Amino acid sequence: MAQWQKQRSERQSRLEAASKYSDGKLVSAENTKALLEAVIRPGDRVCLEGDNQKQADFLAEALASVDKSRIHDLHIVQSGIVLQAHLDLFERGIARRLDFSYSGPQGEAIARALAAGRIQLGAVHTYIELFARYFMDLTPHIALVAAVEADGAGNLFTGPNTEDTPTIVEATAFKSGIVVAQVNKVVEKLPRVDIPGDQVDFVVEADRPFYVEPLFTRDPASVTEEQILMAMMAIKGIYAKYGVRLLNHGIGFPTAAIELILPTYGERLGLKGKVATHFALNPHPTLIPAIESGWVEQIHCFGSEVGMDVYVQERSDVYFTGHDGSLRSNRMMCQNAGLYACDMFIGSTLQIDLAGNSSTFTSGRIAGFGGAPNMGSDVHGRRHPSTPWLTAGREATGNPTTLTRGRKLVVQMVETFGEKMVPSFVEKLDSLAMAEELKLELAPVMIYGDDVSHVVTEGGIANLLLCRSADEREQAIRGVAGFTPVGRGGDRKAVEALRWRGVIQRPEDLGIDPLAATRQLLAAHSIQDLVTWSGGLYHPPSKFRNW
Amino acid sequence: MEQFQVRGTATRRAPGSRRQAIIGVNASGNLEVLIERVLPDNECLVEVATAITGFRDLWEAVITEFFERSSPGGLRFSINDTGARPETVTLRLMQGLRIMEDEQ
Amino acid sequence: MTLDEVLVGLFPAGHTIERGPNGTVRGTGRLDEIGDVELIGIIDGTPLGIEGALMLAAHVLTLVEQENRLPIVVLVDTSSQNMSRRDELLGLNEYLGHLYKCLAFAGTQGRRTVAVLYGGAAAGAFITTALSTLALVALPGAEPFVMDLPSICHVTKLPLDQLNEMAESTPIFAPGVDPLFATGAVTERWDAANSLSKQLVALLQRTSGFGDRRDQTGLERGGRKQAAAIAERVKDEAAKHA
Amino acid sequence: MSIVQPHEAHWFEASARERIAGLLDPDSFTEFLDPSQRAMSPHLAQFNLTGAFDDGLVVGSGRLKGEVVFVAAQEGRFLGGAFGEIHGGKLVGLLRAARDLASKNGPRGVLLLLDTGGVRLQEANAGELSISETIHAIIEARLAGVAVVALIGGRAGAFGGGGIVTACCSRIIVSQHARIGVSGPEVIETNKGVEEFDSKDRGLVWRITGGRTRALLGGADRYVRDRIKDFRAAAIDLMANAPPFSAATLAAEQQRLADRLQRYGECRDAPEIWRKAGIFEPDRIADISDDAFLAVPRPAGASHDAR
Repeated sequence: MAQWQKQRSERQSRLEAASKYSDGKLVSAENTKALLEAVIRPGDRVCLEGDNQKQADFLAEALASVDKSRIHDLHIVQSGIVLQAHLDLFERGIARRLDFSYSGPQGEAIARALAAGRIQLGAVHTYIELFARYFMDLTPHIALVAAVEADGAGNLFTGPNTEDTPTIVEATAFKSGIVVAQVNKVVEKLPRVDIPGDQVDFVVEADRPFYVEPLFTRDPASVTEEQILMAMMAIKGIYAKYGVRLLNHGIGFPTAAIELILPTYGERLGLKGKVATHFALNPHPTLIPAIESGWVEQIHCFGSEVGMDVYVQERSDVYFTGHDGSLRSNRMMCQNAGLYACDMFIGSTLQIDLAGNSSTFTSGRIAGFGGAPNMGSDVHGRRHPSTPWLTAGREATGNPTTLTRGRKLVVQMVETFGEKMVPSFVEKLDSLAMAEELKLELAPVMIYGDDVSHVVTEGGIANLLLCRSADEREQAIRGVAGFTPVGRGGDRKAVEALRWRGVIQRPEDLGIDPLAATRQLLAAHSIQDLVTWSGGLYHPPSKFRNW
Repeated sequence: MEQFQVRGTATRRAPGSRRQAIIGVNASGNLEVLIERVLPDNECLVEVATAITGFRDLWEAVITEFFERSSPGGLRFSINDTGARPETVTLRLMQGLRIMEDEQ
Repeated sequence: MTLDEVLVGLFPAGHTIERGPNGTVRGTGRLDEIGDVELIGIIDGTPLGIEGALMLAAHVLTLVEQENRLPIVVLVDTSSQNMSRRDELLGLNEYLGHLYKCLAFAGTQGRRTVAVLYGGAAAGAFITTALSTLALVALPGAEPFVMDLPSICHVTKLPLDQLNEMAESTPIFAPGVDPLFATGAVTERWDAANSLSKQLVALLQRTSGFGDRRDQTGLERGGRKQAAAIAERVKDEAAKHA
Repeated sequence: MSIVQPHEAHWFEASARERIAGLLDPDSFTEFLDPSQRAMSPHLAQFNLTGAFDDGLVVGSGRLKGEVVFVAAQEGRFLGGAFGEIHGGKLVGLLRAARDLASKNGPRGVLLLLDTGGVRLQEANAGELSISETIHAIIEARLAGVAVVALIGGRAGAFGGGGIVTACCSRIIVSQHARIGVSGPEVIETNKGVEEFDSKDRGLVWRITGGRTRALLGGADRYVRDRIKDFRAAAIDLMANAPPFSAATLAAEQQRLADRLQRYGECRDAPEIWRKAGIFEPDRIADISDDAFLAVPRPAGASHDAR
């Protein structure tokens, strides 16, 4: 006889096995390992919550310490491989298969583990791509998530860093999986409920608050004049030209420079209220001066940012907040906003080739994608028009009609040389060689060249929308690649012709005075200035303190 | 440390009446440029002193491009450098040229 | 040389010396030819901190108030300024500056001030105790330095051998009496073979007025060839402009 | 044209020349020994270093609210603004000129825009000696009736001999960025260990050496916001009533420094001092805004003519 409720009965037996380690839903920190050993089975798909920001670090360490004779061959399906404990799972043989999105600091370790055969890699995803697969073929059996507070009924308050939690819990709880949450504190009454208690099976009060990385904090003190020059070009040559109001920024210093000169240079150009009014963006501290100057109407966040919670709470007209007052972030929703509602993505990259393909996978590092490929792509399902979207679409074709679809502006800001004078422009991405070495079916590309609309360097803007052939694109890219070998390999005549057509624009073509490109132009020169702008509401982590 | 000069010809006299100017600071990854209007209108010259050796070829490319891009006739640019990137050098040269455009 | 050897050598006719806290001393010395001189100093290689500087400054101010206008000899065997968080917090720069100003003020009031360096002196302590007087004498065993070679080595990343070689050919950065003599910092180098006392008398007789000629001296001795001319050129341009 | 006007610019971010341009009356500055004369250090090449056309010091004459002043500005980003032979010679020459010209309708004051780590080690002996010569020349200028005003707020602060030079000026103007001391925190840490001074603890570094501590303790006469126009206003104000260099001034300074030692000699961190001085919320001094800090009443002994 066919069995149609195997998953439910399996879940029931696991819950029974766990019952001796819990008091209702509450589990003590000491019993956590035993609990995990009771509810997890070899071969399970496990999602250990963690991305580029928040980490269920207590549960990660507990999982890494389980008896591997009882639990092994797990399939890890999670956003971030960031903690040492995540790597330990594979080093110890507790886990074998991996599907993930982002690795950041562990990029090198993952490459080594992969080469040594300790990780069987499914794929490197973007965030929402992996989330999507949670609902198709990578549904977790077990979700280990992090929240700020829980009550006895298992309701969770995630605080400002909600991030991936609702998505992970949704996929697990509604497919007979088991959800375990680590919380900083168990309380009688929550400020707000982010996850309803009937979707949560166990709650552990961890011995420390879950870790959050301040990934989106850029110290204005480190912004260079060259980045300011690039920022001026981007504002004048792209924001103003297309009238971009709905957008997403990357995390690099060039976009931090843009944020910091909106209230000075942008003001001077008369752009306030006309550009950069709505963001899909984490609470970047460098955006504080623009917000305080009245530039920004609304921001929806993927996650929070360390030190920004009070500021966000006090600026609820700008940010999405719960009725408790604090930020409500949601990575899935915000990525969706970035995909379908933003007219522009602008961000930095480490390496870009002659076709405009870019990658952060450099030799020996598997950095992952995070959300950038979604932000930095033109989504073909979009149907609502907007001026920037239509303008870009019409530029991209010779003879537009009402059938011509619009295009998202995807802008890559590239400093021609990176650390130690390594050229950022290359004939062939490092990731191609890596793909061969690791026998990947698909070479990792962060943003595909055919999605890129503009490349901005210290040398100017290349508008790829206006290029009519692969050769033109290559010369346009070479034309802004400065004195890298790729830049010096350009055809001078072709580059000058592109400049004449406005495909390439130098600072002087944009009417930008090089003397204006100074740090004096920044609305804030230091983290401390950001604190002052915030009226003392921004509380930067101590590692950023320099006063 | 390395010193050399790059000469160029110019199609026009650099505009402005300023006799001399200085811009930038010789610091790590940075450079200072002293600009003097001391040459015939159809000549230009960049004299480089750099603490980092072995990049003469790159310097010549940067300076040649600058000459072609802006034709700074009559100007001598003297550089003290401590490892500035090519784009920084270009920015400083452009800034220097721009300052010389001021009327005095 | 030890302090006693120095005192006996300088003042064979007699001296009194009183040791105070923080390595400070004060007293008097007798010279047959010109009579008494006042003594202050910092000894035993003691770092110069806020207490020591304040105490020496107090001595100097007391001496300056006296009508007798006796010369002041500053005995110097210190190390560097006291490297301490607490001293920096309380404004060590002001205490050292104050001592400098007091000694210089004595010089402006017609006092002949001579620093006698017989031990160590470095950095800020060297400036304050040894360079603040009208004349600086180096005795055998004097070890002044601004920056030691290993530190220079550390910052410049040049090998020590090469630095040593460079130090042979230029006095501009090397530690020790001879380079500092060549640059004009040390007025005279005395050796023990001659009477220290006679040399002191001769020096005091030559010393007068607050004028600072050390850049000229450095030029004459070939150890500091540019400073004097540069100062003159600036002065000339300033005079033309005014 | 630069979008930020010279006097609106931030002192900390500005170059030595930009500071002078914004500090003095517009277009009133004349440089002495300007860069085209190429008075450069002859000592750097042997260390594989390139020099600066002004050797990191800009000197000249200009007007401050109509009054003739001399001005010297160190470029803190060139070799840490350190004193070398040419650099020092220029400063000494300027101060001597002020002394000589004081009685001939010369400058009312000399503005020293210090931004220095102290002695340039590649020419350490010349640098050290030039610091002593600078102090001698400051004293002579003061005796001639010229006010010498130090303005500090750059990235190098005023350390080593630069700290001592500061203390010998008639008046001292600082911003929060003005770290003033003799031994730098890194030097103390290297010599005495991290327990004595953890130079990585930036908050501590600022509490021990920073402009706010100097201003509250009396090591500086005026605290200003990090704007060139604020430095300018303070310089105009303070040049007018600078203390003379005299026995009375030095006696008063002796008393002032003795009082400080007696009151706060046991303290090892700034908040301990502020607590003793009765300052409201002593632990927050570093965190409050410039405006809030300017409203903090200065403790006894902090305002004085004893310098």
